Amino acid sequence: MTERLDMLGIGKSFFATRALDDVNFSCTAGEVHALVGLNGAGKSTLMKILGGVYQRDEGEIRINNTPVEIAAPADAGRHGIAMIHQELSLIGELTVAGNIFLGKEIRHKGTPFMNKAEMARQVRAQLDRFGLALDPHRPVRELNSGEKQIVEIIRALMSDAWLIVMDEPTSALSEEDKEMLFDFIRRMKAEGIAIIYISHHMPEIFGIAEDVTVMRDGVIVLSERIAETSEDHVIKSMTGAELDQFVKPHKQITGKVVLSVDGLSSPGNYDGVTLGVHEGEIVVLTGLRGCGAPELAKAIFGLDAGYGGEVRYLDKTLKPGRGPAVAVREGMGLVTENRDKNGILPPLSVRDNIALPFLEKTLKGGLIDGARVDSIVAKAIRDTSTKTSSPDQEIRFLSGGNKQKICFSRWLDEDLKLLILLEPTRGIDVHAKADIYRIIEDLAGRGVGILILSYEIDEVLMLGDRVLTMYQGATIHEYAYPHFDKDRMLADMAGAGHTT
Amino acid sequence: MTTTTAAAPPRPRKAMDSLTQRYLVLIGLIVIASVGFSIANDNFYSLANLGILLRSIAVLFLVSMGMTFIMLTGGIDLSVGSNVAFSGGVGVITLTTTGSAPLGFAAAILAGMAIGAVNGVFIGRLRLSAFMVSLATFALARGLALVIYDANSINVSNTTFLWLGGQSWGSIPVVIPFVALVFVALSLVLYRSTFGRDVYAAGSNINTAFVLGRRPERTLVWVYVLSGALAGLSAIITVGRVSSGQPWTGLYLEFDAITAVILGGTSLFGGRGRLLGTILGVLLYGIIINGLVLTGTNPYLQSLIKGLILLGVVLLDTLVQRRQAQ
Amino acid sequence: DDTLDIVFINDGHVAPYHVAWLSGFEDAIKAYDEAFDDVKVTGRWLSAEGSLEKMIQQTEVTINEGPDVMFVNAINVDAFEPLVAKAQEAGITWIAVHSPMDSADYSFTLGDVVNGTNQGLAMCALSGGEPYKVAIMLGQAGNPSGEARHEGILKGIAACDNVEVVAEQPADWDTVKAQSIAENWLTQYPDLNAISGVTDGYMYPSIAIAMNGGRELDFYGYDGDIPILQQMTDGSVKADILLSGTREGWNFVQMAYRIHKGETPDKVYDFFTPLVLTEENHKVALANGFPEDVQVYYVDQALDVAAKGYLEFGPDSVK
Amino acid sequence: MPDLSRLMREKNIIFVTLALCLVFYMISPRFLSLDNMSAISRQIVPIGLIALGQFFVVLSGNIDLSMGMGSVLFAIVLGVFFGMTGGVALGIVAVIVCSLALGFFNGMLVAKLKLPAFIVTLSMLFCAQGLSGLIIPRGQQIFLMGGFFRFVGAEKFMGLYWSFLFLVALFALAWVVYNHTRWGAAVIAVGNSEENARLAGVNVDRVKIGVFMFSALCSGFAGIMLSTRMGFVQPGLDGNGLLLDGIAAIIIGGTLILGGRGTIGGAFWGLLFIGIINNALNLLNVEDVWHQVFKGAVILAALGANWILWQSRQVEAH
Ligand SMILES: Nc1ncnc2c1ncn2[C@@H]1O[C@H](COP(=O)(O)OP(=O)(O)OP(=O)(O)O)[C@@H](O)[C@H]1O
Ligand SMILES: Nc1ncnc2c1ncn2[C@@H]1O[C@H](COP(=O)(O)OP(=O)(O)OP(=O)(O)O)[C@@H](O)[C@H]1O
Ligand SMILES: [Mg+2]
Ligand SMILES: [Mg+2]
Repeated sequence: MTERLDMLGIGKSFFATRALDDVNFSCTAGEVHALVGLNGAGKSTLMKILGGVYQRDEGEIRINNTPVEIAAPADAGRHGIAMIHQELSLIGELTVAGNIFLGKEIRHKGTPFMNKAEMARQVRAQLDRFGLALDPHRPVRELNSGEKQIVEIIRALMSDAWLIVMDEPTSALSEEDKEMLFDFIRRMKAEGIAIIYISHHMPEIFGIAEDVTVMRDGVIVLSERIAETSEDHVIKSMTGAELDQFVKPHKQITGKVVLSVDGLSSPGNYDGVTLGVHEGEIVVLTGLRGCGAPELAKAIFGLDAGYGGEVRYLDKTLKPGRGPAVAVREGMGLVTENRDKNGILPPLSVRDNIALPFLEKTLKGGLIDGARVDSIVAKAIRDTSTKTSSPDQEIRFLSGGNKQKICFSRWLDEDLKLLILLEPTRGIDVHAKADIYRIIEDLAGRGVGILILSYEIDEVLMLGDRVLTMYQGATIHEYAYPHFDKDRMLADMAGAGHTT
Repeated sequence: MTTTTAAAPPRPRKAMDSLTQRYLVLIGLIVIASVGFSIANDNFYSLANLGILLRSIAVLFLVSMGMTFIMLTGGIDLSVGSNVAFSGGVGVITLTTTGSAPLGFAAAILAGMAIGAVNGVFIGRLRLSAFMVSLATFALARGLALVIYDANSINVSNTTFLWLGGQSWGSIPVVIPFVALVFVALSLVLYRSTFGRDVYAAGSNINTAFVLGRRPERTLVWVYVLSGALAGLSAIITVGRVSSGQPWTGLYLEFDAITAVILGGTSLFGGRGRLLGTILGVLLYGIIINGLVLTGTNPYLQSLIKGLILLGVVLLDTLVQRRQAQ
Repeated sequence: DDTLDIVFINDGHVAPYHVAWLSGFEDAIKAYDEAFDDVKVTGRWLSAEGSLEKMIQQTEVTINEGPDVMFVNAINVDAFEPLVAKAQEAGITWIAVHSPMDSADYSFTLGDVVNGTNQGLAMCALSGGEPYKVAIMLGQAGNPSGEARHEGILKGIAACDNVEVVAEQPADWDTVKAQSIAENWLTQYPDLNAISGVTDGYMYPSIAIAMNGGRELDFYGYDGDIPILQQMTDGSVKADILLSGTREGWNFVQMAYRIHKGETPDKVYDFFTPLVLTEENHKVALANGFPEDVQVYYVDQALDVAAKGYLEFGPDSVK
Repeated sequence: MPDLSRLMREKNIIFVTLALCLVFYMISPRFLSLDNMSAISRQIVPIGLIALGQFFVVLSGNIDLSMGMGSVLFAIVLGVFFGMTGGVALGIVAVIVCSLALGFFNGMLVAKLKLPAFIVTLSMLFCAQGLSGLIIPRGQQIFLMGGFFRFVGAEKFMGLYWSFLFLVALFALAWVVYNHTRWGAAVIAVGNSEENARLAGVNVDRVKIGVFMFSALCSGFAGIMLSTRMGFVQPGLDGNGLLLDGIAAIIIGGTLILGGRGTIGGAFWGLLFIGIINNALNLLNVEDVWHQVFKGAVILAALGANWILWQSRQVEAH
């Protein structure tokens, strides 16, 4: 018998927010069911209800037509449901094997003692099956984010689940690892496992899914066989309107050099990198995950002390190890790739989150001029069309896309000369993406130099005035608009253009 | 709700809301406690007794305000009580050797700041656990106090030095308006200076503060130095109050300060809280301790009551908030 | 109606001595109130739990309340000078406890140096002339009572040559600390003969440690705690000083009552605190040159007085 | 060579402790005498029990400030029952029941009502302090005589005190539980990330209630050990001193105060470190006023040394 899940009439509210309203969702074993929608549409909430993280307010969950109660994550596991959550959910201090078996450890027969050897053996067997070289005894805190994602996936695989939910599993994966993931998925399908797949990337969805369900503002607006629909139709259902496509205005780069980097090297990260950013120019660094580009960008900002080579910024040489305070004072800005780790100040208001870097400029008689801060903050919120009920709103209650906009809006100050953006649209829906592209372009139009790190080739092509491809810490080629060659870029990133 | 933008964020539960609520609870309790004690003892509302009450908690006010800054950064300072003894010792020794009250004041405050700086450097720069570091300086400062006093008290008769802690205008001790002044100054620092915003930022997410160029490691150092300076001020007040320097002053003062700050609604995890809450927390705490003393309550029963009140206020607050959330 | 309101502000309520003291005080208040119909005797005690600030606050509040008599066992007398003046202004009789104060109306003292000397002399007299190693456990550094007792003990010991002080450590009036110190001494000095202490609180753990370690040691206590007195007859406690908490508590009320009735005690009222020995040991001691004029109570008498604090003061103390 | 340096880094507390022993030995050879070693072994028992209980609480990302005063309270509970019945069995049962109840109460407030452990246990500290003075009639001391107290407090087995053997056995048991049962992994997981532990199916509430019940039980044991050592109980014992020494021991032993990381072995060495300092201060006749200075300075130095070694391990600070 093929297993089957039905979620019927599901409703859920957080305070006054109606996150889900009368949602009906089904899937069957052996198929991939894609779930899509803009940021905050309710995808994760629906899945968290399935996973026992949240409790539904209304509705019913049935497995094989039998109503079930899922009161805690452990219950979901008992019903054969495994989850890969949007945020990594591993325990850094436990080993790979310890994480995979957490909560369901194998014991020596008849004793309370864990059989670590057996658990490690089983994990290694799984890893071998997919040709992965990971040591089951390594603590997870030592792994990079791609490896961690793989551990999550292996954990789901090894859980004997018939249904695996994957909430944006590719957001931390390199191209290679993505291919591997799709390979997993295809094998799992063949083994009769059902997969619910959440992603903002249409090509992925149209590549592996059989069904697609589109959510908007907590309701289902479309549910169809992939074969019977189109990318355009899906996007249109997500936004509820035609997406006004972002079109990059192209311009002459005539300004002075803001940043020039010469022979920058840091062993194991990047090696002999030379690049320059002009006023008003958007320079994009791209490559595969692990290519060294984020480390390079952080070193320029002052977050990395141990590098060789020279960083010249506005005719000054910046010394290594100076810390970001100098950069900020000199008109540099940075949007990090990990909002929650070092992008936001959770208990503070939207106002405090935006105003922090430029407080010194609002001083009047040594004290902060509240009215001045308010007007700057109001303008920043307006310019980025951030959705917040008020500047007093605590930032942690905002959706991911809006948090990301706040991370941008702090830098809109007129003294900004150089903005460094790491994966600016990671986990951002198509709509917010267009907003963010527009903000970037506005800034460049004002003469701000912009250095972007992006792993998404389409974004790279759309945004860049100049593109640098990187492979294993070295820059491979430089491309200037309009001479972009997507295939060659991809080849560069994969190391094909690399000699030695 | 427009269809072209992301779903609106959930209804705001503003920081001020939950904090204001806490303040109302505190004010309510302060009123209840006052009425209760004045029924139990008609002396409670005499002006003299209010003066005694306020003077007796003046030091707690100062130390708790410093502790508020520290707890806003997510830290803790167990060394303040010992520091009051230590910096008082340095001040008194300086006074007795030089005969100059201003030098004595300066020495006390600088000594307090020195212990604060040790805390600050270990906690802010070396990123060591605040609990552990200040536990070490808790012992260290008390030990140094004993060493410099040679475990004996030193009599002080310099009237200038004693003025702040000892003088009264009628029933109003001088120290009360002084504490009010410090409160206003610290409020300006906390709410209207960049340093104040940095305190909140460091406690909210130190990584973000660092990336935004705010030098949180420096902020932390200064926060502990500030707490040390307030301990130095408290030492001066204490010396004035007891007209002598004492090696054992400030014993377990840190526990009282932490309790008062927690009562005032400041989060232990940083980034959330206000000075006003601390003032209310100290008041409630002070009234209860004073009232229990007046009614001659068994000291063990006092401890029990203290514990129950701390738990009760926090519990009440949680339940009220939970009720509201539904 | 004639009323006598007495407040006793003490520095703590932690040691067994404190407990006995305060309960003796409470019992006496009740007994005096019942015994004398013409005066309504009331009283209460406060404990500062070792905190000077707290004690000052308690004193201020108490002055504000206006009792007739205040007994204040000041943690530090200097700190209380301004308050004495305030109390007297309010017409309150201030009796400084243990550490005398010039400004106070009366001071209630224990003769700590003399008592300590007696303890030291007893050590000399009972040591048997052989080399005799003793370790002394002190109070909290800087505490006047502790220092006076310490001074006295050394003075007494100085009377003979065979008694050698091998170690001195303050235990801060803390029994747990006392335990560790005793333990260390026993390992450090395998030939230790005696432990002397400035409070009986130190004797309990020291005796327990020695007993558990199978060591035969002599103990010299101070306080007259009943359980320690009980260990004198055939136990290892050789001498004790009969302060006795209950007895002292009773004495406070008696003193206040007498003052109330118009008597004027000495400005410095020295509490009568005899040395306690067994009769047998007293004889041995006298034979070894122990001064005749030192007042000694034998154990039974001491126990009696300690249990019923008023006994020795005659019918006048309570009808 | 690289192995040695790694050992130096990861097990630095062992080296610091041994170095300290050497210094004390050079000052006073008696320090390393068998007698003194066995005295230390006995003195560390109550601190060790507090440290062990605290270890799991801290590992789970919480703290139990009520352990010190709790142990004083439980010593008195034992005393009160002894005074009433003249026997120990009922007293020990009462201590175990009361301590588990206190732990359960702490755990419930932390796990179910989501109150910060610091606040809950701080109030319980005050409550325990109060109760310890209130349940004993008129606050007097109670003497504990008899075979049990003598046996646990003073008898040796193969040259080691029974109380120390009990401590070692409890540490060994804890090591097995920590490293070889699901419970250990679950506590680490909760301390690392409560949310992630819950997602992995760990019953977070049960873990929290469990660690608090264990810590309270340990403070019950510590109370029993205190009473056997002293031969009497009284309120007003310095429970907070015990608590702070216990916390210092595990932190010096490398337990992360924020939770999620720590080893039983480290906690044990940290305990030895604290025990040795306490002992040496008395043994070496250090003048009293310098005790606290010395203790504070040594702890700061140990923290600093830890930092230097830890720093060399850090690749990227932010
Ligand atoms: N724990 C929560 N408390 C309050 N509001 C919440 C909570 N979780 C989700 N929400 C709100 O519910 C709505 C749906 O959020 P959800 O996380 O399900 O969106 P999503 O579709 O997964 O978005 P994304 O693509 O950004 O991950 C949003 O408005 C969000 O702000
Ligand atoms: N299968 C597993 N499940 C849960 N936790 C694990 C597992 N394997 C290891 N761990 C955890 O990871 C850490 C290191 O594991 P490892 O097995 O190397 O420990 P170990 O101390 O070397 O074990 P042992 O001493 O028994 O050989 C331990 O703290 C353990 O709790
Ligand atoms: Mg989501
Ligand atoms: Mg005294």
